[in-house]
Amino acid sequence: MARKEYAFYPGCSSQKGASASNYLSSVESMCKTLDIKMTEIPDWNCCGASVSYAEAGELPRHVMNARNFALAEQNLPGQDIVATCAACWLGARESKERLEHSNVLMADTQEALKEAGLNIKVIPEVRHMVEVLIEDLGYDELKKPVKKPLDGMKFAGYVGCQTNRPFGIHGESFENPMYLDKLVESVGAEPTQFDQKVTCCGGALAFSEPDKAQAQIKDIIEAAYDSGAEMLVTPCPLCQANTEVYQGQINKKYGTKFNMPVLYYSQLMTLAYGGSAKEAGLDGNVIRARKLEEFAAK
Amino acid sequence: MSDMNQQMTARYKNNFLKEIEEQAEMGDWVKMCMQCGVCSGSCPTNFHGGWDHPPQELFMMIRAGKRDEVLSSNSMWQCVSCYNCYVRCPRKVPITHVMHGLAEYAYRLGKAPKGQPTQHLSKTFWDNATKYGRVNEVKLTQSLYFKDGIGSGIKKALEMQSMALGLVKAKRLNPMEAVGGGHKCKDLKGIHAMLAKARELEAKRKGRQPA
Amino acid sequence: MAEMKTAAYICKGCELGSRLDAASLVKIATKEGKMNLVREHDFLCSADGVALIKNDIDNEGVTHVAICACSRRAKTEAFNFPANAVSRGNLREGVIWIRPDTDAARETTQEMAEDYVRMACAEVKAMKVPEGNQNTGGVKTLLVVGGGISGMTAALEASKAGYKVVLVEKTGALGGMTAKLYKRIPTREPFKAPEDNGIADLVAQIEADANIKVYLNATLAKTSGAPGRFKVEIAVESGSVATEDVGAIVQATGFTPYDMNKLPHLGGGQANVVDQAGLEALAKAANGGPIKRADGKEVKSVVFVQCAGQRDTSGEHLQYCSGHCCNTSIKQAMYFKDSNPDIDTVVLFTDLRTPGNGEDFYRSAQNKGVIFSKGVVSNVSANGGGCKVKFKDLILNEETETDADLVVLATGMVPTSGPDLDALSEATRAAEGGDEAAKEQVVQMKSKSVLNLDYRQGPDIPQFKHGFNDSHFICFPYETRRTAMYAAGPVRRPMDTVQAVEDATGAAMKAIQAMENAGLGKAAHPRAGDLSFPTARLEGCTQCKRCTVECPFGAIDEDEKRFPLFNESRCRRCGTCMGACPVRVISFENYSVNTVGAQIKAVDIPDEFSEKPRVLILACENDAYPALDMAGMNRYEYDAFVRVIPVRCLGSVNTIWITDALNSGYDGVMLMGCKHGEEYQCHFVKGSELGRYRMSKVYDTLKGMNLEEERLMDLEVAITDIETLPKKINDYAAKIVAMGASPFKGL
Amino acid sequence: MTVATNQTILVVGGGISGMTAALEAAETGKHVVLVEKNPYLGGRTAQLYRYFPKMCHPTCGLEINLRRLKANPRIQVLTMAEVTGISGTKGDYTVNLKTAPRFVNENCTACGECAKAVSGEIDDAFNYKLGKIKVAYLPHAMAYPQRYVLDPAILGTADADKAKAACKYNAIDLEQKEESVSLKAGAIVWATGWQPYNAENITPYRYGEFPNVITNVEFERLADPHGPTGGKILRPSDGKEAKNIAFIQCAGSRDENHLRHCSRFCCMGSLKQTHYVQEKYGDEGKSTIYYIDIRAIDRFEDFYAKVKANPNVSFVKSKVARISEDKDGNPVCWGVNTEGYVRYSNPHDMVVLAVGMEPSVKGVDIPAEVMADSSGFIMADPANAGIFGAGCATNALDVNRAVQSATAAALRAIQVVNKVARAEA
Repeated sequence: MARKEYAFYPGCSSQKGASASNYLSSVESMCKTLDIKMTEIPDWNCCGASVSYAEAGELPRHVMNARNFALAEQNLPGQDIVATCAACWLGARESKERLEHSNVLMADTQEALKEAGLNIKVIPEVRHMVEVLIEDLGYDELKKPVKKPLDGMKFAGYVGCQTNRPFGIHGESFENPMYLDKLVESVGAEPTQFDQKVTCCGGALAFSEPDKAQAQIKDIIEAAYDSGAEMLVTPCPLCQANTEVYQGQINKKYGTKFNMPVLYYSQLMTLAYGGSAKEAGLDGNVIRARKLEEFAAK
Repeated sequence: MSDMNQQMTARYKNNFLKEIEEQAEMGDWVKMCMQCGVCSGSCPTNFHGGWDHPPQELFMMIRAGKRDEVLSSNSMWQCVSCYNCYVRCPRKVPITHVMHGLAEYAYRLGKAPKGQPTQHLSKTFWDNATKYGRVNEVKLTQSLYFKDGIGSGIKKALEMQSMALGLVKAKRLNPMEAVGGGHKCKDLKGIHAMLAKARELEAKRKGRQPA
Repeated sequence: MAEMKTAAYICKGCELGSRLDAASLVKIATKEGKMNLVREHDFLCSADGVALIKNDIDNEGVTHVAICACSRRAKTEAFNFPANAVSRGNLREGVIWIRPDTDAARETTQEMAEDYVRMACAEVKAMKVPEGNQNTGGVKTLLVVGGGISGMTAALEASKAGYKVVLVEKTGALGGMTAKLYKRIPTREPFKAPEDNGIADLVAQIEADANIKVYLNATLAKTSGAPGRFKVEIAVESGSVATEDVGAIVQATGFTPYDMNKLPHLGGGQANVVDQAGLEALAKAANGGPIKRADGKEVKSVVFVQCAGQRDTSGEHLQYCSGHCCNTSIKQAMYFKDSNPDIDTVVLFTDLRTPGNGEDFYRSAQNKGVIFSKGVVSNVSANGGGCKVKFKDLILNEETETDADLVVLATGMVPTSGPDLDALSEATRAAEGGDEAAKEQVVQMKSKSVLNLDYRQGPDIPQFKHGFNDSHFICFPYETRRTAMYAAGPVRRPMDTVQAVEDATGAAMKAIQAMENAGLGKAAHPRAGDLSFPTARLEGCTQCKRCTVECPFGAIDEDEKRFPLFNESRCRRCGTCMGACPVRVISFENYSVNTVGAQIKAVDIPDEFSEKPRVLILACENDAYPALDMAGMNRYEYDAFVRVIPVRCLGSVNTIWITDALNSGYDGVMLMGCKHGEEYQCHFVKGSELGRYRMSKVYDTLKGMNLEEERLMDLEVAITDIETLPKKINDYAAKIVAMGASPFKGL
Repeated sequence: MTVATNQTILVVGGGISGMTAALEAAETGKHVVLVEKNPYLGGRTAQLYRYFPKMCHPTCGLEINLRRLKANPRIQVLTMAEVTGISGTKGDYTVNLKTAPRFVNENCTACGECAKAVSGEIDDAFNYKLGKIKVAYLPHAMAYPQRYVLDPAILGTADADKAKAACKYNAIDLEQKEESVSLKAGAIVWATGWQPYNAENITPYRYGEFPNVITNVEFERLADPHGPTGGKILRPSDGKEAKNIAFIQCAGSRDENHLRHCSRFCCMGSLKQTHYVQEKYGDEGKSTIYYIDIRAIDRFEDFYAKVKANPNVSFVKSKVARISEDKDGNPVCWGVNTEGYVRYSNPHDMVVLAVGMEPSVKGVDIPAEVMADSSGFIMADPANAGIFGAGCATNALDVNRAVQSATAAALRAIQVVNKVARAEA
């Protein structure tokens, strides 16, 4: 019996072979160490993400999330839903809020769910992995298993938008949340004074309007270098992908020489807990984090 | 599509505010804006190139009944869903959602600017996600590149090649997904039926003829 | 009062003992001060020291006490002997704290202290203990002029406190403007919807109140007398005149809406264009149902034009904002929305002004669908069956227009405050000069009078800005320039009904207080409780009228023999009359030409060879003197050649003090008074201005005496000039030294 | 010893509203007990440099009020005292007070020897902690009672003995303890005033993180010649002269994330403060006011018109979205001028947040008898019986209106005690 159990909602990007597969693997090993049991919601589906707004409309989006609620409630009764992806967390939480707010929406949703042979009694809490770590365990608990502190390594904690707004982590400010820096400290590394920690990476516009998005990504990476960081760390798959994979194109466009690895907090923790490069999913980083790979090899 | 536009024009005559309040998601918040401008100042894309009309201005235009200008505006498609405006609005107007709502409504009416890339992304993403219940990233990427036809598709693909290759090397992009592989939900039938119902109910609630 | 026995007390605490030669101070108090009793004490403000003084008073028959210790502003609880004449020699803040503790400075510092002892002794001997004015009436009935919400509130609140009230209303019914409102701006949470105007309830309360006597269709034909003994002649419709004795007056005569016919470009005067009052009438008629225009058409769209003829910079219309109109338009827009949500209601504004909880009211209106547009209206014209409103939309940055069945102009409030006294006196002068038009104008102006005061200085309360009877003082919002007369409601300052109720209650408070104090012969603000009052030796009076003209509070009339007639209970004890009197026949028991003159004479003037000039400083006791005190507390040094005498006000400074000082060998005189002019600081209104005007005359005298103009220096001082004042003193002293000794020394 | 009966009026709060209520009642012949939690009277107005619209000095009015007070035997003043509970009913209340030790008794002559003797320093609360003061201090030049105060921090330190030794008048009493007093009152005026809204809550403005982002109340102290900078407008970060200053209106007010209400005084306050910039730097001083609506109500419009005519003051109709900090420590205001959609990111030497007014009663456990609205302002409510709000405890008011409100409250209290008197006569 693990000390904590949750209904796991990995989301589309955090699957094998998907764009955040290394997030998934590092989260798995991190949770193993922390004795957190994550049971995947059977047959979960996409949250719809923010960008689907135009095609999806309102109700279909809520219905998609409602299906996950129903499945979780049915198969993992009493467990909070935990998402690792900011968009999944936000999308699901928004739907929960709206459905609980509007009887009309709720009624329609139930009616639609019927088509899939489902229905909702109580919508489970929808949490982000980071909330679980900070609120259910606490920084002290997170420090305990540290075997190999990441001494002297400098990280810019890039929180981004959707893990931070509109809900955010309880007690943190929207403009200057500290939790990521604290997580970095708890694994023995050093957070830098990074003034773009909540700047938007362009989100979905990275696909549709690359120029606008990349202009923002450039500001973020630049500020990270200015802050003396060696690497970027983030809690969000889209932030991770956007800030990592476009550095090459930005270099071409702006003549910069960006080559900054972008990691997930879960990767740092896995390593600090003594995990291997593979367990930490370092092989999943497009811009290889050599320093960490060496560190893991030690 | 456009017959829905006629339908709505007929129903709301010149009362565009009322139209938005009833038809656009969160549209009933538009009237609460007090024109402080904090949303416009909070928008990151606003400071990279700017918008035709920032949120608060769009709200004013709605009140002023500038229907065509609003609906055909490129502005709401600039939203990156960063929620800065949302959390700062002194009137607690859920601006991010209002923007999405306006975009969605303009799109339904067929008034949204043609070939708007984010609009295309929105459709492609949703279709992709709902087809199998989960996103197929390869197919998504492909359909995005080739939206403007083969030629530019290949060009884009080449631009993106290094990046794509990088992802493949990192096992974060699985080419197999392009050919039938890839993640999908088991109960696709249920999902599709459920969504069809949802669309039907929404159309009903908003008094729109189901497309 | 028993015969005078004087005593001086020299304190040695706070280093006075070590810095000064106390023994010689004692000698001076005895020999030169001629005090019957002189004592020194190590710690005079201690229980023991105070007991010593008390004992001398109780058992030694001491009547006059000179306390030579710290400033008169310090240790007031300890040195509190209300039954005795008390002077304070300021040896601490005024001497040792502003002088360096050096051997070089010791001599001059000691001389300074000795002079302050001489002055304290001289002053107290010239003082009498004020016994209070026997000549004031004790009427405690309040007169309230105006039966609107302000007037009725003032009357009821006074009655609740146990006072009788006479309420005079010029129309045939109580209620005023508020009674004409369909509903009023909400007064309490949730501030979301208009409220009942509350008038019926107030009227019922008045009618049921035995303390309140109401005159309807009545105006004031004449108001004579003074606080505590006013006589008012009330002209009633029948033509007969009733007389009432009252002790104080609250003027709550309200406002009239600014005439929208002066705003033709905004459609003023057109059909389908109303002002806010006009809209209230329509709403009252509709009584919750659909609001109809004059022509009977149901209003489906309405535009509210804010600041119509207000906040005007052209000089043609009202310059000010009337404060309530934004909330009022919001309320009126709700009339429409609440009766039918589909009615288009647009409010065009430049700055929406809904202070405090008004913000909730604003939000509520938006929630009800009222549309607010930031825009400047340029023109309203008739258009088919309605109006076309042209305006610049400031947000969308474009000239645009909108149609409406009805346009409501938010015009401002014009106070009903009677004629402007300055204009009136000007016209009167012209009329006396035979100008026929002016004569006509005088009659016309007088006809507008509200109070018809039988005061030498005019029939009404002097106005402040824009015709309002507001106070000039931020800390003292009720102060008018007529004692025991207080303005309340929109006649004092533009305001809505919520504020008017608060305002009227406060005005009633001040009026009640004025009646109570008048009865006791006590002064009103700012010298509240002062029992001293001016008396004149009429046998010496030359009937020059300066006192009657200059009194800032209209306290002095002329009797049938054209002598000044002091109405003590109107007097604020500033001493302006005393300063004005060329023959020096006016004085207060504890403040007179003599109490100050004696101090001036008491100062020891060294001969011209000593190179020790003497500079007299006459300092306003409210601002300059505290500033000097605080300079002392901060140990800022200033020149040892100055001798400071606090005065009630620069207005009380009689030129004789200056000329006497210069005649008797002072080398220079500094006057320290408050700012005058439009933003004046003088709490006696005109005191510092009049004082300065008088001093300008002294310069001629100086010429006559062959003295340099610089021998007299007039300094405008604020209470915050703690750091700069010592510098200015030193600069002046240096100048005097450079100028050389006064030729009048030793004459 | 405080003597009070059920004909006594208790006034809670010794700011300008409380002082006014107390004085108006006492000058009408009533017995008043005035309770203030600070060691001195005057409240927040004593901390202002100038008043709008006259640009006169609050200490001028304070001097008059103090003179009225000194001259009036009917007012008893209790400083460093707070109400802990009220029992009884209209016309017959028993009020419990807690008084904190001043460690200085009435022997004090304010000679200042104790302050000279000690070396320890504490934050200067009077200057909003912008400076330091000795542990033995006179709160400000016009502090009344004119008696020094020892901060509790001095206890057990060498300074305590130094101070005691320095005082020739046995005025220092280190044995003083917190005391509980209970007294009677017929009516109570609640005039506990306001507090500036905590600017740290307005996270986009980074107050508390960026040293050159300050509040309007702090700016008053910077401009005051007797403030921590001797009246020079200097940047907290580097002491550099701040000549280009931004004023951000509605910092916390008119905002459902913070204060729902409009605080009324802040527009005029900032317009006034542009005068300070002009006063210190002439044409070199530049002020920018970022606003939603300028609320220069009634005749204050004249003042607004004058400021608008000043070429060194510019107005931007915009609620600033966020503040960043550039390399030189200049706060940069980001936003959009909504009059025609003009984007800006303007660096300034210093930013002054026009923070709003929060009733002090908020958060404080006020007696159940006192009814407050959802913002914490005391309501005029019949249920308040013999307890009446006055000044900014009842609404967001400027000084002028606060005094008006306090004068009205005095009469309401007098109505109660007069009834008691008539009953007993």
